Amino acid sequence: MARPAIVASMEEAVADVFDGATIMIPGFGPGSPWNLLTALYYQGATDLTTISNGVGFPTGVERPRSAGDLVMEGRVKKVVAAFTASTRPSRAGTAEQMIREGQMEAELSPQGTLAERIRAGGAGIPAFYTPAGVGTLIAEGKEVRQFNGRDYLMEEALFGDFAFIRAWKADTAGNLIYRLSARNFNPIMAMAATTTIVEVEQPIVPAGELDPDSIHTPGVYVHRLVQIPEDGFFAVNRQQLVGQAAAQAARSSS
Amino acid sequence: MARPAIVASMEEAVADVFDGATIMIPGFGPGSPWNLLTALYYQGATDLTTISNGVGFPTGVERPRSAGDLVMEGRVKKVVAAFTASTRPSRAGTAEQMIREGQMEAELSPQGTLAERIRAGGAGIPAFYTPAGVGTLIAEGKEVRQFNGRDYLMEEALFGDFAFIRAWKADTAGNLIYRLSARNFNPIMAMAATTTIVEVEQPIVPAGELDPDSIHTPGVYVHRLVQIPEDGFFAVNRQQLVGQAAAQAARSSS
Amino acid sequence: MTNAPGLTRDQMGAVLAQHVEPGWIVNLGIGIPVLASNFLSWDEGITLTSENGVIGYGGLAAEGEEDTDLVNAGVQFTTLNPGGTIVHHADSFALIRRGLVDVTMLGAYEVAQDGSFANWKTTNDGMGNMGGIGGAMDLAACAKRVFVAMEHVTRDGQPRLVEHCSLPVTAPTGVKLVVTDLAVISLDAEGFVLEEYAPGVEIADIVAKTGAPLRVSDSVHPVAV
Amino acid sequence: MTNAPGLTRDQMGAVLAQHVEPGWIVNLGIGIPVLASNFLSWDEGITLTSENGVIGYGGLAAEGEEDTDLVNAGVQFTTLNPGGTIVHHADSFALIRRGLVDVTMLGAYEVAQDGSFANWKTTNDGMGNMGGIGGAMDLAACAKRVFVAMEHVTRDGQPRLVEHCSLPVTAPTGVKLVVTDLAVISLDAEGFVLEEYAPGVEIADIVAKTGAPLRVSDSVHPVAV
Repeated sequence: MARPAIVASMEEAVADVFDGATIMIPGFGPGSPWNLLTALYYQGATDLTTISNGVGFPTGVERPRSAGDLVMEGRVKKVVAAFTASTRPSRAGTAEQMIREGQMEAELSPQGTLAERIRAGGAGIPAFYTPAGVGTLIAEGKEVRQFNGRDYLMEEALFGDFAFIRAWKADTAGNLIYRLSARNFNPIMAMAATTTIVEVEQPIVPAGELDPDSIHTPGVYVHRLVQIPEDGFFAVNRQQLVGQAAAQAARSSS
Repeated sequence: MARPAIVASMEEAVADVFDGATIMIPGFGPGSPWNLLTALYYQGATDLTTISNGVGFPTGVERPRSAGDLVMEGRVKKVVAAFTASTRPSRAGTAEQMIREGQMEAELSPQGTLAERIRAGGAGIPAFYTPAGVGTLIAEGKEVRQFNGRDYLMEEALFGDFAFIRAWKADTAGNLIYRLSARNFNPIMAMAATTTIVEVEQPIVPAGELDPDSIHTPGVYVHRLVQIPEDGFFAVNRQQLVGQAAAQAARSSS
Repeated sequence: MTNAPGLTRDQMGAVLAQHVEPGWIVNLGIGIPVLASNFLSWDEGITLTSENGVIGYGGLAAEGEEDTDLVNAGVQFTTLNPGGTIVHHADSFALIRRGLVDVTMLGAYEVAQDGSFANWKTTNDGMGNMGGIGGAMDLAACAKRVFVAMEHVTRDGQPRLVEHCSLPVTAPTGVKLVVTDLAVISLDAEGFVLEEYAPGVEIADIVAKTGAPLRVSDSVHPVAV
Repeated sequence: MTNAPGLTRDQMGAVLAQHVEPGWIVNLGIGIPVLASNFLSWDEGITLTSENGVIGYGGLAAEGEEDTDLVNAGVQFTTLNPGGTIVHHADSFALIRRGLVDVTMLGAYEVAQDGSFANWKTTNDGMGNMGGIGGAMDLAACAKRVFVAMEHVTRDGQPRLVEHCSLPVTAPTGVKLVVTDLAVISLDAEGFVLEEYAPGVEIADIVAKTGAPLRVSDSVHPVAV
């Protein structure tokens, strides 16, 4: 493929996500693929591995659903994230308990290492060295190596079967533009998956209408585009969603 | 520093380049810092190490000057490049002869490895693994390591004392935008040097006038901006310069 | 704030800001550090960056003027200064890892006299896969210096400034300054040095509440708040 | 072109293009490969990329309509298809290294029956620091397949299709198809297979000019030009 399919619905966009799949999920407040996650929730795939900044909190409502809802239902076998537990003992969540009791596997990565592992996966780099985590519990079992007298850890690339992406603008060639801090993990995750699926906020425009110098994700990485429907989750509901994400972040951090 | 200095002339911009300095020089036809290179030529620094795609050819004219002119004058002690010799035996150049006779040191890197080594230098990654060059002469002396059953070479980061950058647009905060394929090595080299010096084609605008979503190089990487003067090398002379670069590339490649 | 007299959280933020120099690139963690943003000016050449790729952010967005696509590292709605820009997450940490951040300000549970600190795990359960690291390890390992803001003692009255961290460390070195509700303490090769004390707080009381040797600077003076 | 009958360079470009499938991402090297661009259509879902970060370029720019900021890997003025875009050099090779390029087409001095080829050094001087690699090693190691375009024999009449490369290799494996002025030859686990021959060229002559065993495909046929 070198041109993305434009599919008619979120349901169709995630229909082939299989049990056992690894899914890249961007978002740091803004930039989360809420519509695709909601469709995935009702699609039913299980035994999933998620790669994301945090484990995610359940939304507690029917729509939208989040990665946290999948966790709560026991459909996630493993999480790779920079936050796998609360930094406040009084606020330990269900996910945390599941990890502690061995019901869910967890791999904890410093956030910069996580981002670079994803970027490496998208760039065909199997491993690299970083100073983050040297001399900490995170270094256990990892190769430590000196360069120019300083210690570094070797970290390996991450790659997904699917990446769920949230774009602001897209053209029919699959080129994507993100808006402000909704960019976050989106460009690197879009590069690091076998199948990259994109929910698009603005109307998808014909190829050639976006400035070629201003594209954040080239269309060659994109397999499916789906327009967020009018009753989907974007501008109108974003305030509420982001507010919720903020509350969650505050809850999970000191 | 967190805001760049806007300096009045190319001469002032390169005044502190010292003997023995390592300089990143972008360009792949378009995107070459012709004005800074010309100023450096007349500034006189010697014993330089250059990091660039090719070794460069002398321009053969008084202005502009190129990295190739520095090589011809024996002011470059080492080149790091993806092209260090012609791929046509009948067209071996002076630089090639200097390398062969040990008058100039050369480090040859596959182009993708070169680009990634520069990106690594700018990203605080001391080393990474790549499949390029496995099973070739380039692998000699390098660590070979298997990941998922495939062999990779370890490659180390590159970093410069200076990066000479050629931007299309800039604002007073140092944010840069490149135009079309003039982008090439510029964004990664701008990140990978102690001092990043930028020649700017369009009039430098006040901070806030460029779209924050469309910046290619954030201003935090930029130390000096200098406006290309009216009699400098840009639009008017570019056709001729690029034509020349094209001729050189054709000469050096089969 | 159970300690009185002592600094409020806002005052601690102001004190953190007093120790920032013009031209610095600054990363503010969630909690007290982010309060320093009210006292740091882009016009003085200070650039605030956050892990999610916002370079050059300003104060929090005013109520009703939030842009829902623009948040800081604490997922609070923020603003962009003129000349502010956005990069993706890997480029954001490229900037951090390269060492361009002059100071990272973080909260912590403990700081030890060797400059190590702990802020990502609340227990010593040995489970390296459970915790909330976020960007703290990258920042602590790569920024030019770490400033920590925390209460001087735990809720139980135990010192947070200690000889050795009891919790897993975030980095084995790097803390140069600790701002607490009671004091401003610098770290040198030998350990903690009392530089400033909160108005009305006795130096002897600070020493007593510090779990490691605390030298008193010759130029010790009250915090200017 | 000293061989007559045989294919012209333009015809070789056309033959290369015949072996590209719709939807492929294609990287064309300098020389004969880039001539294939005249026969490959963006409208058929084919995307041409070049090492300098141009994704989705089109034909060469018409005389007088050149954009001096837009060149291909051969530093020729090119054009951008609608939906074409630009990335920087590291992101350009990220795409290549990730394995997204379906075929890289390169010139070469020699191709061996094990799929290795040589195109970056003109002598066997052992100097690994001298040569013109460009992006060839990255492309050859990472693209899904390598197509080589070259004259069937050297100017001295020596075979370029050989048992073992005499020059330092660019990659120890990867070549799947060789288009010469005389023939189209595929490679399988056992070596070279003659698939097509230039009109007017005798199969026996091709075999004679090939420096390694050359099996003849059951479906061998003349090149369609």
